[in-house]
Amino acid sequence: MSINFSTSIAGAFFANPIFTASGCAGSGKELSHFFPLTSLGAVVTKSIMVKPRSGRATPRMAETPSGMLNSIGLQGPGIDLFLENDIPWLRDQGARIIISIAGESVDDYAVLARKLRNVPGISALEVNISCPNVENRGQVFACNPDAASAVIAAVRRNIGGELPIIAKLSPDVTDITVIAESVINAGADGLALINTLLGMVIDTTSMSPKLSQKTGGLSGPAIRPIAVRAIYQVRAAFPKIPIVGMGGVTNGRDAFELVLAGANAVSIGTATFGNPMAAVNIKNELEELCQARGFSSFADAVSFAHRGDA
Amino acid sequence: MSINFSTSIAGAFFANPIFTASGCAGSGKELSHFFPLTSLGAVVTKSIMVKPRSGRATPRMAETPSGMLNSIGLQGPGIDLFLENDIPWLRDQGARIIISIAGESVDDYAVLARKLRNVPGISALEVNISCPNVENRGQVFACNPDAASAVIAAVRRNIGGELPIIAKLSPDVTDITVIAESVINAGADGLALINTLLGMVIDTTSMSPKLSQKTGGLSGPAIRPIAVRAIYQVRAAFPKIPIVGMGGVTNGRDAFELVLAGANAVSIGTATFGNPMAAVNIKNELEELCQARGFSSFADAVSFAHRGDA
Amino acid sequence: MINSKAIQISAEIISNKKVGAYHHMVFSVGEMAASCRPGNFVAVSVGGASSSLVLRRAFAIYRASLRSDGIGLLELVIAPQGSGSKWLVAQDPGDQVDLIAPLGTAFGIPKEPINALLVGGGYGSAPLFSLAETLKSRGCRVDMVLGASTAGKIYAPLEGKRSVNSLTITTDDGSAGVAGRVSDVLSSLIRENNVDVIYSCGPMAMLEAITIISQEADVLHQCSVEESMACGIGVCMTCVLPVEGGDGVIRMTRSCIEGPVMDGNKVLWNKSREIPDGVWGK
Amino acid sequence: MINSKAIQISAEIISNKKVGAYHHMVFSVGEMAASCRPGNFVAVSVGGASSSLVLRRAFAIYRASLRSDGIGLLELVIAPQGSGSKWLVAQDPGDQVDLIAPLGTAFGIPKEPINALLVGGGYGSAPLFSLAETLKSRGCRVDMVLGASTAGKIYAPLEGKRSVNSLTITTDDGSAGVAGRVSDVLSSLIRENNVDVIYSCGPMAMLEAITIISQEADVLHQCSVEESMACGIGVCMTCVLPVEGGDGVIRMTRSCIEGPVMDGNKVLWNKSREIPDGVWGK
Ligand SMILES: Cc1cc2nc3c(=O)[nH]c(=O)nc-3n(C[C@H](O)[C@H](O)[C@H](O)COP(=O)(O)OP(=O)(O)OC[C@H]3O[C@@H](n4cnc5c(N)ncnc54)[C@H](O)[C@@H]3O)c2cc1C
Ligand SMILES: Cc1cc2nc3c(=O)[nH]c(=O)nc-3n(C[C@H](O)[C@H](O)[C@H](O)COP(=O)(O)OP(=O)(O)OC[C@H]3O[C@@H](n4cnc5c(N)ncnc54)[C@H](O)[C@@H]3O)c2cc1C
Ligand SMILES: Cc1cc2nc3c(=O)[nH]c(=O)nc-3n(C[C@H](O)[C@H](O)[C@H](O)COP(=O)(O)O)c2cc1C
Ligand SMILES: Cc1cc2nc3c(=O)[nH]c(=O)nc-3n(C[C@H](O)[C@H](O)[C@H](O)COP(=O)(O)O)c2cc1C
Ligand code: FES
Ligand code: FES
Repeated sequence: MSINFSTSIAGAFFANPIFTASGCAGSGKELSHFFPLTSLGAVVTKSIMVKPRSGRATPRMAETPSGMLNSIGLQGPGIDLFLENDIPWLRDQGARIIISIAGESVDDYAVLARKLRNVPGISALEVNISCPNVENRGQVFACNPDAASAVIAAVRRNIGGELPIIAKLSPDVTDITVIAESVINAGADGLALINTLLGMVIDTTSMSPKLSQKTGGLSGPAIRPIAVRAIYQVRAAFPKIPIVGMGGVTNGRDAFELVLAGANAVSIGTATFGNPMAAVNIKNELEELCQARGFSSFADAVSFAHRGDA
Repeated sequence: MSINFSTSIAGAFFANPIFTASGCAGSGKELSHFFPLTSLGAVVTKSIMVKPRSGRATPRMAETPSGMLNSIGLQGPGIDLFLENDIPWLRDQGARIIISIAGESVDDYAVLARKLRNVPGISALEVNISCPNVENRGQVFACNPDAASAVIAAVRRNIGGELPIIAKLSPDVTDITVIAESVINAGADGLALINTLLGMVIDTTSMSPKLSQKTGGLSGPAIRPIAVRAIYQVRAAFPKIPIVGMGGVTNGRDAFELVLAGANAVSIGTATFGNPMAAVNIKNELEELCQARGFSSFADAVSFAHRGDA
Repeated sequence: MINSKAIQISAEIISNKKVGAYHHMVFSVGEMAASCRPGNFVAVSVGGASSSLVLRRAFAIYRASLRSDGIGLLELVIAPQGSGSKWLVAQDPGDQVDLIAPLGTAFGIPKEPINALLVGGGYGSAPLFSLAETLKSRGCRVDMVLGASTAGKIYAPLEGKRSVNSLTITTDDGSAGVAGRVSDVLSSLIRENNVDVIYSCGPMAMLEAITIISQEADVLHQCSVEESMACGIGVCMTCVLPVEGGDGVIRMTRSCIEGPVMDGNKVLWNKSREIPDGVWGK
Repeated sequence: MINSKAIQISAEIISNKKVGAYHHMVFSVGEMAASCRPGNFVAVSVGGASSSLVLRRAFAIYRASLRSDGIGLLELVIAPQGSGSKWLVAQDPGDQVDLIAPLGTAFGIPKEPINALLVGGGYGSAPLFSLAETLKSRGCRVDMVLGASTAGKIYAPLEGKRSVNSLTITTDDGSAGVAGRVSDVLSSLIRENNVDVIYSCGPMAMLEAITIISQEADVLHQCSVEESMACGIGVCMTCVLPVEGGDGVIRMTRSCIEGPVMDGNKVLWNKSREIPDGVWGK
């Protein structure tokens, strides 16, 4: 028995529901050494900013129990070089592309949206709003419903056309459904859940924070219960909104867990660092698992854990 | 070379800085089978409520990567039986006692404080405010600065005397320093950081949430980077406030990490489930580590990772 | 209170053999072996030094014996299920494992010779063979029923079979013994053998079914229950189930301390993921 | 781009021997052994099935050889430090380990016979012996300096010593060779042996010190750097350091892709936990 394993996010179609997670696969070049990028539903590129960016000083990472902290600081070439080099290459691979953008001000996001509005071959835009807002004492956009919706509204206004906008939310908030509501009202077509949690590791030899920036983002299996909870809560509050789930998925079982909670697609981040084949393996395992549980269509498995809810 | 390993929390003295974490050692009876309770700095008892409480239906727990979810639901005998049975027994052991209280309304906390005001042999009160407030659509007290401070103010008013009040905060908030500030202003003498994070596990066989209550609290090593970050942030904001740190501590190194971040004492929770001797082992390892790093007094190690901060 | 004999030790694995769907593992535990009673369990630390598994795993003691030369052996029968049990059965003789035992309550042993019926489901047969030996040594008649989904999941070693008067096997798929469930054969066995007490161990649904039959037949029923346990030593409150106490009050009761062996008639078999009405503190 | 020969395989451990402070481990890797060059590294998955360790560990290839019978062996020298390396050295022959190799850049091998000075700190000597053999086979003069805190941390196997013209050892505590650091003996060795190129591998502080000496002496300096790596394959951006590119622009450069072997003179040795001024995108 075969299964309809495709998924769609706000009208964008993907042959299967497994994506890379932004920042965990670069622009796909290195992973393409291990498998054809067309075997994944989409490549979500590393969040790109308006200008070239050096990122943070090292150490940028620390391993933690079943997870890791990172403070890469959005190192990247800036949107112009990115559109010149990375996107044509990705298109040549035949990969489905979701571009992730990040900014330090609402205006940055508007500029990025305008640069992207006529770029062909893009399936969706992921808007990483887990960035410090330089215009508001560095408070992360995603932690404030007004700042979050201002970003999404600016992107909406400037992107034009049909390109679905996926707002990527931070779990570091008191009530994630409040942020979800604000970005949906501002025009987000879908949500990406979850970005990393703010954490810290102190090196007990140097007796100082291990990362040069002190804090970093916690990812990996350790945070999976938080991701499942966030997806489940948001799905319960918004039965129809497309959700790209992520957070600690390392195998097909984990991906299935996020799908049952409400994810229409699942992005693979940290797991790729442990195993370059992770995303492809997960795709195969998830397909088998959906079949084994009797689903003839992937879409039927999405949010299945909510059946019978009031 | 020996070290002064004692600590004090708002005037209450403890022979060493390792405590049990509330809800992870009952009232100490079972652990006393493995070691004398006097070898720990204090026993923090399971949060007690006004009335007897059955807790939640099973399954109440799920193991997660480097952690676990629990939804015990504060099962307990209620304050009267607790004061009749558990406290005298603990006093007989010669243990230092910190009583944790929990309520469903501000009034519950006030009642508990009055019942405790003249109980002898208690070193401090830990106020667990990570409970749903039945008077406010079940929103957790600790997630709202006003609700949190209302609880602490009520306890302050009703407890009388010198008993230090330690407010136990939830990490499930946008900015934990805001909650810290509100409870300090309301009269908290110290803070306990952190309670569990809200998480969920979905059983991929039954395709339903694994816990009967759907969500549960995430604890264990997985959350240690969150605990370190929360303690570090609150310590940076409030250089003098006594902090009881907890979250994923399994060995002396982990405890030392929380101490460097700003903890004046460290509570051991989930680690005890894996090893009944955990707290005692951690105490010994932490003492050795403080000595190895050249500290002659435990107090000098507290917040050491902040040295040189502006 | 916690089993007064419980100690925590690092035990060497003496042998590890695959038997059907299970692994029979033997640990060297010294004098502690002498304090284990049929029905007690052990809590084993799993996963090794850099493991992501933070909780102990509970296993019924299959057999424990202190030899005259001072060597104490503790035997377990383990079904590889999730990551913890799979890790355990992958350990080799010579490796060390941290375990706490004996834990929990034991099966009550009658002073008089009685007729006992022992009922086990799957690896639930593990504690029943040492129980059978003890009962036999007290002059009891011991009949046994073992059930499983399929033949490979019946754990009934030869030496075990010798210690019972009769052994009935049931399998859901009919691949061995009677096709069906243990509960299908119980009533007739109770009648034929004049059973006074049923001792049981297995999945909760089986224990519930046996409770109903034992109540109808008016025989005693001691069962070893199996709730998810995080600590095994009474401090976490995860392993509870509603049990009627001596005072008639129904409490959410820790199965690691007041169990795993309990009076089946006192348990409110609640599979509805709810706290039943009438429970203290609901 | 990623080393074009890199493959991911499950490799069997052939041997594992403790040598001083280190473990010398041999893996069966088949034909891949033929594509490993001195300076390349492997990324090893550690901790096993239920591990809490999510990232690979990087180790320099000590030696790799494809035998005529088709058996390919890859050798590593491993210092047990944290949980990952300790897990690895605790594995036994016959166990399987998931590894990706060859990764990263290799030491540049000159076409002409030159005078080379190889400098290693601690386990940093690992890639230098196969490099020495290659250089010797090209007719180069090869001198070697190995330094460590103490004698037990000098890794210099007998067969390795044979492949160099001279071997100088330094230890901080003077327990073997010259008391002091490798940098203390470099200048005179450069002069005496008319050194054209320095090849180095070791702690970052040592590489920085060598860079200064090499610049003063005006000799080339190829060094293998060691930044914390989360993925080893170029996708995480954790392993960067500021390096001047061919276009004169200083970029935060991935040491797993454009390293670990780099031109020492192009690296901005920045130990101040800051992005140096002048870095692109600062
Ligand atoms: C008193 C008692 C006696 C038992 N005796 C035996 C025995 O003799 N032989 C045997 O093979 N098994 C026995 N079990 C079941 C055994 O504990 C579980 O199979 C084992 O814990 C599963 O762990 P895992 O890591 O393989 O599975 P996972 O699913 O990864 O375990 C995850 C968590 O859930 C808990 N858990 C999962 N399944 C069970 C279960 N069935 N019962 C209790 N906790 C569970 C685990 O302890 C762990 O904390 C017994 C259980 C109890 C409570
Ligand atoms: C290119 C390269 C070549 C290396 N060659 C060797 C070698 O031949 N022999 C050898 O013994 N070691 C070598 N190392 C160092 C080795 O990678 C670390 O000792 C090892 O990763 C430590 O892992 P752990 O789990 O024991 O320590 P932990 O401290 O538990 O590791 C935690 C995390 O930090 C990273 N990390 C810690 N220390 C280092 C380090 N020194 N360098 C890079 N990452 C680190 C780990 O990879 C892991 O992700 C090399 C490192 C690099 C980058
Ligand atoms: C090294 C690293 C870099 C990341 N960079 C980005 C990024 O540029 N943009 C973004 O939206 N998320 C970024 N993330 C977050 C991931 O996309 C993902 O949301 C998170 O890691 C949780 O998934 P995981 O547990 O599978 O890694 C990064 C994560 C890691 C570990
Ligand atoms: C089973 C369980 C029960 C708990 N019960 C309580 C409680 O009653 N009151 C409370 O304040 N915290 C309770 N906690 C939270 C712990 O005290 C502690 O804050 C948290 O588990 C983090 O520490 P740990 O990672 O060391 O377990 C409980 C935690 C667990 C795992
Ligand atoms: S398993 Fe922890 S109380 Fe029973
Ligand atoms: S280690 Fe990941 S990019 Fe170099």
